[in-house]
Amino acid sequence: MKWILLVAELLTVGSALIVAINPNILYSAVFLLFSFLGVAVMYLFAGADFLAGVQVVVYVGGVTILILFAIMLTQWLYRLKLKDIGSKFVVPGVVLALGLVPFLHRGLTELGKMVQAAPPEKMAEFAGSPKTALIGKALLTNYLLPFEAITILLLGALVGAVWLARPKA
Amino acid sequence: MNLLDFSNSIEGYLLVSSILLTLGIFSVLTRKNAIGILLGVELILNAAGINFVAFSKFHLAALDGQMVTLFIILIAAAEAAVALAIILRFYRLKQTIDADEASLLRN
Amino acid sequence: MLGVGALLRPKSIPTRRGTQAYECGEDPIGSAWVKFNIRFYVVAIIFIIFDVEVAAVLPVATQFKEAVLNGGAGLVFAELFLFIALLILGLIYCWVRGDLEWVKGVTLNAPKK
Amino acid sequence: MPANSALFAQSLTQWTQGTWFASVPIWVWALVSALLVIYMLALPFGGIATYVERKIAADIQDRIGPNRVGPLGIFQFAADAIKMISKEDYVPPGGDRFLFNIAPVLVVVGSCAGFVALPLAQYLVAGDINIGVFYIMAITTIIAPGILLGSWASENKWSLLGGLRSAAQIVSYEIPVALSILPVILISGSLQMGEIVKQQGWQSGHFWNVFHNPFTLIAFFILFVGGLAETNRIPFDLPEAESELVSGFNTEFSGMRFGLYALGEFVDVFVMCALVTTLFLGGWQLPFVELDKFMITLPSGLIALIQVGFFLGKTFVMVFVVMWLRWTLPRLRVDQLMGLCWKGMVPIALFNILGTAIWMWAFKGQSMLQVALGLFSGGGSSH
Repeated sequence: MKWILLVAELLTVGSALIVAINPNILYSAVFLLFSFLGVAVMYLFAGADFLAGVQVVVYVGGVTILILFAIMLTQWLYRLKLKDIGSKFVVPGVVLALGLVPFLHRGLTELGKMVQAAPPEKMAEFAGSPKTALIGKALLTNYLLPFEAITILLLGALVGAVWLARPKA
Repeated sequence: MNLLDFSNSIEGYLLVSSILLTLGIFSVLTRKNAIGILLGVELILNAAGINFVAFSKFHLAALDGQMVTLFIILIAAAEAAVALAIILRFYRLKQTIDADEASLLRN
Repeated sequence: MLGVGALLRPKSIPTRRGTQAYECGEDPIGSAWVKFNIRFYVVAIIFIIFDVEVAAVLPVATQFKEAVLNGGAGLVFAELFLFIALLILGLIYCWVRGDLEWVKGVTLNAPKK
Repeated sequence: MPANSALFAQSLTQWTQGTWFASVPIWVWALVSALLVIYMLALPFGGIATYVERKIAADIQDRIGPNRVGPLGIFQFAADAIKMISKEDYVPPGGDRFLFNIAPVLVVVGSCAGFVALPLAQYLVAGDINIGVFYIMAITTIIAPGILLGSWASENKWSLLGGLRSAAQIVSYEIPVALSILPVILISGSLQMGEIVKQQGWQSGHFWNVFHNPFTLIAFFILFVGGLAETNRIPFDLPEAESELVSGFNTEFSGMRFGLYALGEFVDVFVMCALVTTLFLGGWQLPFVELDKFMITLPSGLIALIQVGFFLGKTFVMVFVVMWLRWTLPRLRVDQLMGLCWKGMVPIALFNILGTAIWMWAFKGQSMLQVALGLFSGGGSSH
């Protein structure tokens, strides 16, 4: 089963690479979809079954559709006007991205040492247990306030986004 | 088998997430297209989510990381909706979504 | 995971392509780029917010039965009620402002200049 | 239930120990079983559904329908399949080849993957995932990007317009569908399909969820109509409205690619009907019979067979209704479509959730039947 995780990780990284460097914005959006799917599988393997579902529902079913609509609304049909790579920040972008690598490598190795790994049996138990009910309980106790705040924020986002996108009468 | 074990440990998750973060930042900086910048932001948010989920399992073996990721995903959706609405508004105004053209405030 | 394997087979069989490209007879594509209705996008926004709210409330909903049987249903009910109230508020806003009317669509950006 | 399936798996591994089965890694089995699910269930269903649909159409229109290939034309679907496979694989020259290839795959994957979580019988589920309902809701959302990309890639105005309409429609109707699944989750307190079906048994006094309370009855109809719209079936088939858009998003698709779209649609219809059956019509539960009593006397294989029979029977009744509607109802207009969804079904579905929650709270989670029986037996002595 570990193979599937490895494949998902490769899918995530490879698709993200294409998202970053492909000049065609539509292809970027499509590969972003695959990247999301790979991340969902990774969540599954980390014992986050409900989150994997949320990831697919929200990102694949929602955000991707939204992005595709926006691309199709703003591009000339079949002629993607913007050959996309190459803003003013190309050089800083490349430099910053390359410069991040050693830091990230350092952080990675250090963090790997710093993590006080949970005891394996506890980890296995955690990974195997269904999370939906637990998340529900948490949303009703410790995380009640953030949850309500976010639902209200979503309402605000709805009103704002619809107001912004509405065609002028 | 070594690679497989690696991929199932926290280092695998951290590696993937850091690569996503790097690619996301790269994408944000190099894209001219405003939607392309949004794609980069989504990558960065996913990187953060992977980190939280990974630490939730490997470090604490508790739920808190997953809760944070849940909130990240929820907010990311709202962010995408609003950002794309702004992009469409901008497009209606300027007939382009080239982010470098978004300099109305500069003058 | 499932489908890729399934797809390899039906597709590997019909690789026998016609010798020449099919003539593009019926629908000549002009340069007429369609600017379609921005209402598609407004609907997508309303959809994603509703979708996200439903996804967020699912785990709470699973707790309701247990709460009814073991006490403490008030809190869960309040949370569900707030969820429904917020969705209805959003829906009413869009309804009143006419975002749900499909017909009077204005095409985005007829090029004026 | 998990204990039981674990037991089953254990006995399976014991049985295979020492044979060559044991040396094959588990993911090969996973792949094989996945392919088996697709080839043994999805493909024949898609094929036979086209035949049945044509026959029903012919009956309703007082025609004969396919009658040449085999007795009663029953091998028509095989002939269709051979025709599709051997057809020219046409990609519009101005279109986008990569997206053109990948779009039908997304559609088929999205609809076939839903099969995995459907409980055919009590112990016959490909994967009784503990987020079952949510999984089906999630995985079927891949269909909309598939349709949208396919319509874009085929470089055809009508395709694009059809694809956009289709995506907007699928996306809109996902909301009433999701909202009318919520009452069931309130009642059963679980997302697991097997658990939801199990609670609808006669012996637990619940009966089917449709009859749990008045609101679930409404939710059932909303789910069915929403499913109809989500699968682009007839009263809601605007994306493929021939008179307006040639053939909609799949205009440029020919041969097996078109076949994949058609297959995806039929499989999606099946998954939707199976979902309705599972959530509201009791899945594999027999009406008015406590199957557990027979468990001792009947061999378990026979029990499973009966359960599968009932599940498929209920599902096919739903599928038949879907096909029947096709020749009965006229097509909606696009503004009516959106109006029906957002101004009709969504408010009603929200109201349903509230109603179900109040019912649950007021009657301690009992169904109508239990409440009535409680009244009948006098004075609420039991509760």
